[in-house]
Amino acid sequence: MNSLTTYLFIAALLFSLGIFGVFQRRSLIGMLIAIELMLNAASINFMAFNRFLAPDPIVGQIYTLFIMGIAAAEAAIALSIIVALFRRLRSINIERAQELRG
Amino acid sequence: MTSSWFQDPTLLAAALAALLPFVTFALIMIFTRPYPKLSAAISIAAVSVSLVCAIFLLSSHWHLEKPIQYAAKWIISGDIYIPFGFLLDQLSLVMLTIVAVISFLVQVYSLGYMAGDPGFARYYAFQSLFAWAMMTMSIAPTMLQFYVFWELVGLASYLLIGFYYEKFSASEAGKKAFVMTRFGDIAFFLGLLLVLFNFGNLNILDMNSVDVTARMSPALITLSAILIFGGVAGKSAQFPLLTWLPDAMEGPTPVSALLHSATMVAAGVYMFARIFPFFSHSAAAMNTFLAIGTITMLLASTMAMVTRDIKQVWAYSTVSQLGFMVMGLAAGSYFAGIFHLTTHAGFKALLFLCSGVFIHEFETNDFFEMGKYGGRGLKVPMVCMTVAAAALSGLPPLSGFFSKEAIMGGLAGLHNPVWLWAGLLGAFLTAYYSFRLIFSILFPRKIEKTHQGEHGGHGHGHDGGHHHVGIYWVMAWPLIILASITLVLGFFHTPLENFLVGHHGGAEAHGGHHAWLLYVAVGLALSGVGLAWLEFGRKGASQVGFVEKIEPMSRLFANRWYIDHFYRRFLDYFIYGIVSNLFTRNDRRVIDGGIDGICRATVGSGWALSFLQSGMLQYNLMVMFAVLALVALYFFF
Amino acid sequence: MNSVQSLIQPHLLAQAGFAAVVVLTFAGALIAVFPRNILYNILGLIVCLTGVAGLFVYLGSPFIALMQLLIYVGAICISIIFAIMLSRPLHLSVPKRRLPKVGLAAGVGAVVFLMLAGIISRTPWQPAVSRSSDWSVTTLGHYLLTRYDLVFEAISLVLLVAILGAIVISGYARRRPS
Amino acid sequence: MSMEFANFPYLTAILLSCVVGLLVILFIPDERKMLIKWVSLVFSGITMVLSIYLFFAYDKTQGGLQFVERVLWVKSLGIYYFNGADGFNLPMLMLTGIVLFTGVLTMWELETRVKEFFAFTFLLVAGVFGVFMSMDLFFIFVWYDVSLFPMYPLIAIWGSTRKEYGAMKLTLYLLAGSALILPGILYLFVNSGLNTFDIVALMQPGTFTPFQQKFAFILLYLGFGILAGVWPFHTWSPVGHVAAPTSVSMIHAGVLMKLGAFGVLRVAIFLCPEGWQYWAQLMAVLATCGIVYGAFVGLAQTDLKYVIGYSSVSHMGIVGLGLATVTVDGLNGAVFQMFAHGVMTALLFSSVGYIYDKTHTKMIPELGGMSRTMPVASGYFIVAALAGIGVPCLASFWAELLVFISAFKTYPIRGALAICGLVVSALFMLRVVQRTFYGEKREEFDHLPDVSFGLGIPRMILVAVIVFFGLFPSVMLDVIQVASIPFINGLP
Repeated sequence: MNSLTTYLFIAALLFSLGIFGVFQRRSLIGMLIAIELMLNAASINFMAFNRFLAPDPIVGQIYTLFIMGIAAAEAAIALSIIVALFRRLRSINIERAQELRG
Repeated sequence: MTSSWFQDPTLLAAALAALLPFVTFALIMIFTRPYPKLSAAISIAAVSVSLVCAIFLLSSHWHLEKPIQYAAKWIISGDIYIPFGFLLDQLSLVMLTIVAVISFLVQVYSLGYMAGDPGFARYYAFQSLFAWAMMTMSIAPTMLQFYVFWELVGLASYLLIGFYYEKFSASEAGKKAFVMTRFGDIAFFLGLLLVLFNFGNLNILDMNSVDVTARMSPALITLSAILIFGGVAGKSAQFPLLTWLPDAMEGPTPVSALLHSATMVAAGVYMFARIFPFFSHSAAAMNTFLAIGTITMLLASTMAMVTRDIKQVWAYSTVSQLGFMVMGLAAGSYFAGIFHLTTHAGFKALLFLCSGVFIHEFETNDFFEMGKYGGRGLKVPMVCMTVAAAALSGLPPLSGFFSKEAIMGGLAGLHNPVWLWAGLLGAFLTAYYSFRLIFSILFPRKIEKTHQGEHGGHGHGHDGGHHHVGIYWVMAWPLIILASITLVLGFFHTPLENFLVGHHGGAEAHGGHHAWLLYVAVGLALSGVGLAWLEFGRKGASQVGFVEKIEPMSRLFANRWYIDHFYRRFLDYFIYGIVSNLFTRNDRRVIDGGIDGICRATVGSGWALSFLQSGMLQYNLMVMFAVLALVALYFFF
Repeated sequence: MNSVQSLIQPHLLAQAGFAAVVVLTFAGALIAVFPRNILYNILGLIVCLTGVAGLFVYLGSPFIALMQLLIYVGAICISIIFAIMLSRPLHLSVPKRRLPKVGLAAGVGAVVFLMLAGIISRTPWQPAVSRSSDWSVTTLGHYLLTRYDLVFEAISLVLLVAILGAIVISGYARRRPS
Repeated sequence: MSMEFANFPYLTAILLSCVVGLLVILFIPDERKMLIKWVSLVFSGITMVLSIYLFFAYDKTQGGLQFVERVLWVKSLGIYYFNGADGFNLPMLMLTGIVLFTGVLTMWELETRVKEFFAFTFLLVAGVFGVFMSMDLFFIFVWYDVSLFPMYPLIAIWGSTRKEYGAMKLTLYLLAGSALILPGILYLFVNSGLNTFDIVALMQPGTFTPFQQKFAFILLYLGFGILAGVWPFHTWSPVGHVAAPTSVSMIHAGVLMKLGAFGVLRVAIFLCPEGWQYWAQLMAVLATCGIVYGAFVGLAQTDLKYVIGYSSVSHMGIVGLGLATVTVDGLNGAVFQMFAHGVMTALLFSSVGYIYDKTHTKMIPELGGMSRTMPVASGYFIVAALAGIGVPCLASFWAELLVFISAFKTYPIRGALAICGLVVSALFMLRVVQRTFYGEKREEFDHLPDVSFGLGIPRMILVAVIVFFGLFPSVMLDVIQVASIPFINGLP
C-alpha cells in the first residue's frame, strides 16, 4: 500500500474498466459514467506521483482539483449533448447516431 | 528584286497570268458574292488578262534559247528550301497557253450555261481558283511548288465537281475524286521526298539533268519514278485509279470540259512530260507506265462502248486518250505525248461544250433521247461535235490525226509490237464509240418534235426566234473558236515540234517514217466509223451495238470492269466495317473502358472502405485505443 | 486480546482499510460499468468515487478527498441523476447488450491494461532528488492564488463557458422543430 | 533582388490584362451582361493586340530570349518570376491571344451566368499565357494547374452532352498528367544541385546525367503528353470537346492541347535533350498511332464534335511526330502545326457551335443541306475542314509538309504510314462535309438565320489568319527557326 506501483496498477485497472465501459455501453449516459471512471484513474495517478515522486507535493493536488473542475464542465456539456441528441434521435442508443457514416 | 518585277515584262506577264485569278477568287469570295454579274465580269476580265499574258509570253519567247527561271523565297526551314517562282520554257509556255485559252473560252461559255444558277458567283470564284492553281502549277520551277498547286488544282476540282452539292451523287463524286487523287498524291509526295533526300534538290531543271543518275542508284530512280507516277495515275485517272473521272461528270458541263478533259486531268500527263528526262532514266519504270497507259486506254474504251450518257462517253474517252498520251510519253516520244495533250485539250473541250449545249437544251444526258427530240436541229454544236469526234477518231486532216499518228509512230519504234497493236485497237474502238454517239444523235430511229425542255422555265428555241438567242450565241462562239482550232492545229505540227523538241535533241522517233502505219491507222479509224454506221447510222439500223448483244461483256463494261465495286467493297467492308469500327470499339471499350475501370475500381474501393466509417464513435475509439495500445506495446517491449 | 490487539495494530488496520477502499473502488467501478440499468450505474459510480476519495486519503491528502466527495459525488453524480430523472431517457427501454461488442470492448480494455501494466512495471520510478514536505492546505491555497492563478481563472472560465454551452445546446435543440 | 527589365514589360502586361479583366468582371453586377461582354472584349482585345505585336516586334536577327522579365521570388528555392519570349512561344502567345478574342466574340449570345463564364475564361487564359511565357519550372507548373482548374466548371456548368462525365474525365486525366509532371520537375530540381527552377540555368549541358534525363523525360513527356492528346491517353479529348460549350471547345482544343505539346517542348525537351533522343523512337510510334488511329476512329463518328475531337487527336499526332524527329524541320513543323491547328480547330468549333446553337443538334444524320440554310456558317466550316485535310495555301499544309518531310527522312516506315493517314483524314473530313453541309435542304431548319456580321467577325479573323499564314508561311517559320536552329545545333 505504500508503493507507487500499487496505486498505478489500481489506476490502470480503473482506466481499463473505464475503457471497457465506454466501448461496450450502448447508452450515452453509460459512456459518460465510464469516462468519469477514466478521469478518476488519471486523478489517482496524479496523486500517486505527487505522493511518491514529485519535488513539490502541492502541484499534484492542484492538478487533481483542476481535473475535477474539467470533469464538471465535461459532465455539463455531455449531459446537454445527450439531452439534445435524445430529442433528435428519440433514443439514447448511441448506435443510432451515425451521421458521420461514410 | 522588287523593282525588277516591273522592269522585266516577262516576269510581270507571268506573275499577272498566274496570280491575277487568285486575286479574283479572293475578291469574289469576300466582296462580290451577292453580285453574280459583277463576279463573272471580274473573273472573265482576269482570265482574259491571263490569256493575253500567256499569248504574249508564248509569242515573245518563240525562239527561246534556254529556260528562264525566277525564284523568290517562300519557305526556308532547316534543310528545306521551297522557292516560289516561275519557270518559263517551251513546255510550260505551251501548257500555260492551253490552260489560259480553254479557261477563257469555258468561262465565256459558262455565262450562258450557268445563267440564273443560284451559285453563279461561287462558280466563277471556283473557276478563278482553278485558273490560278493550274497556271501557277504549269510554270512552277520546282517540284514542291508543283506539288502544292497540284493539290490546289485537286481542291478546285473537288469544289467544282460537287458544285451542285444538293445532289448526293455530285457531292459523293467530288469526295471520291478528291480521295482517289489524294491516294495518288501520297505516292507522288513520297516519291518526291525520296528524290529530295537522295538528290537533295527538287528543281525541275536539275532533276532533268544527268546529275540524277550520278547521285541516285538506278533502283532508287525506278522506285521514286513509280511513286511519282502515282500522282499521274491519280490526277490523270490511270489504271487503278481511273474510276473517279466518269463520276466527276456530275459537275456542271463547262467544268467537265475545262477540268476533267482538257486541263486538269492532263496535268498528270503534263507532269510526266515535265520531268520526262528524269523518268526516262529508268527503263523499268517506263515499261510499267507503258503497260499502265495501255491498260487504261483499252479499259476506258470498252467502257465507253456501252454507256448511254453523253458525258460518260466523253469521260471514258478522256481516260482512254490520257492513257494514250501516257503510252506515247512512255514509249519515249516526248513530243507526241505533248502534242496529243494539246490537240486533245482542244477537241475534248469542244466535245464537252457541245454536249453541254445539248444537255442544256434537252435536259437529259442520254444521247439516244437527244436524237429522238431532234438533236440534229442544233446546227452549230452538231457540226462542231462531229468535227471534234472526227478529230478524236484520228481522221485526217483534223488535229487528232496528226497527234495520234505521232504517238503511233512512237509505239512502232518499240521492240515489242504488242504496244502498237494495242494502240491500233484503241484507235479503232475510239472511232467506233465516238461515231456511235454521233450517229445516234444524227439519225435517230424516230423523231419527236416536242421535247421535254419545252416545259418549265428552261425551254429554249432551237436556233433562234427566242429571247435566249443571246445566251445560245454566247455558248456557240467558244464552240466555233475551238472547232477552228481543232481544224487548223494539226498543221502546226512541225513548228510546234521545232519549238518543243529543239532542246531535247534529235532522239525523237518521227511518226512519218512508217508510211504503212499511216494507212493502217486511218483505215482502222475509218472501219470503226463504218461499223458505227452499220449499227447506228444507216437507215433501219438496230441501234444496238455488237457489244450490247453479248450480255456478260456489256455488263462487265457497263460496271466498269467491277473496279468501282471492288473499291466500294473495300471501303465499306474493310475500312468502315473492320478497321474504323475496330478502332472505335477499341477506343470505347479498351482504352476508355480501361480508364473507366480504374475509376470504377477507385470508387468501388472507396465504397468498400466506407464501411469502416460506420459513424459509430465507439468503434472508432476502440480501433484508436487498440492501435495506440498495440503500438505502445510494440515500442516498449 | 493479544491477537485482537495485534489485529488492530495501526499498520494492519491501515492495510485493512486500504484493502476495503480498493475493494470499494473496484466494486463501484464494476457496478458503474456492467448493469444495464442506469440508476445502478450511477450508484456504482458514487461508490467508486467514494473509494477513490479513500485512496486520496491514503495518498496523504484529505483535502482533495473531501473535494472529491464534494464535487464528484455531490455535484457531478447528482447532476447526472437529475438529468436522467428530468428527461425521458429513463423511461425508455434500455438497449440490449450485444455480445460481440462486449467481447471486443473487453479485448481492447485488456490490451490497454496490459500496455499500462507493462509500462508501469518496466519504468524505473525515481523520486525527485529533493522533495518538499509541505502538504498544508494553506500552501495549496497560496499556490492556487499565485503561481496557478491563471490556470485557476481559466478553469473558472471553462466552467462558465461549459454551463453557457450546455444551456445553448439543450435550448437550441429544443427550439428546433424535430 | 536581381531585376532585369529590357524595357516595357510586355509579357507581364499580357498576363495583367487577363488578370485585371478577370477582376473587373468580378466587380460588375451579374445583370449587366452587355457590360461584362464589352469589358471581356476590350481586355481580350488588348491581349490579342499585345501578343500579335510581340510576334512582329521580335528581333529575328538577334534571336534568343527577348522581352525578358526576371525577378527573384523565393530565394531559398531559387524561384524566379522569369518570363521571356523566343521563337517557340511567340506563335503560341499569338495563338492564345487570337483564340481568346475570337472565343469571347463567339460567345456574344451567351445569356446564362455570363459573369462567371467570362471570369473563368480569363482565369483559364491567364494560366495558359503564364505557361507559354514563363521560363521558370515552378511557375510553369503553377500556371499549368491554374489553367486546368477552370475547365471543370466551364464544362460542367455551360456544357452540353454528358457534361459532368466529360468534365470529370477531363479533369481527372489532366490532374493525372500533373501528378506525373510534378515528380518530374522535382526530380530535375533536386538532381541539378543548382537549387534553381530557372530553365535557362538548368538547360546548360551537363547538368543532368543521361540516366536522369531519360527518367525525367518519360515522366514529363507522359505528363504533358496527356494534355497534348498523345495516343493511348487521348480519350479525354473528344469527350471533353463534345461536352464543352463553343468557346471553351475553341480554347480547349485550340490552345489547351497545345499547352501539353508546348510543355513537352519547353520542359521535357529543353531540359532533357538526351532523354528526348533516347525516347524519340517511342514518341514517333505513339504519334503515328495517333495520326492513323484518330483518323480511322473519326471515320466512324456520328457526332460533329466527336469528329472534330478525333481530328484533333490526329493532328496533335502530327505535332508529336514533328517533335519526335529531333530535327530542325520537325521542330519547325511541330510548332507551326500547333499554331495552325489551334486556329483551324477554333474555327471548326466556332462553326459547329453556331450550327448547334441554332439547330440544337450536332448529330450528322440529323443535319444535312446546311450549305443552303446557312451558307456562311457552312463556308467557314468547309474552309477549316479543308485546312484540316492539309490543302495547300492554308496554314496547316506547311506545318504538315515540314513534319512529314522530316519524319519520312528520320523514320521512313512510320513517316510513310503517317502520310497515308492523310488519305483517311481527307476521307473522314469530306464525309462530314458531305453529310452535314451538302445534300437537300431540310425543311425544319428553313427559318434559321445565318451567321450575322457581328458573329461573323471572329470567324473571319480566324479564316484570315489561316489564309495569311498559308500564303506567307515564312512569316511564321522565320520566327520559329530563330529558336529551333540554335537549339538543334546545341544538342550534344
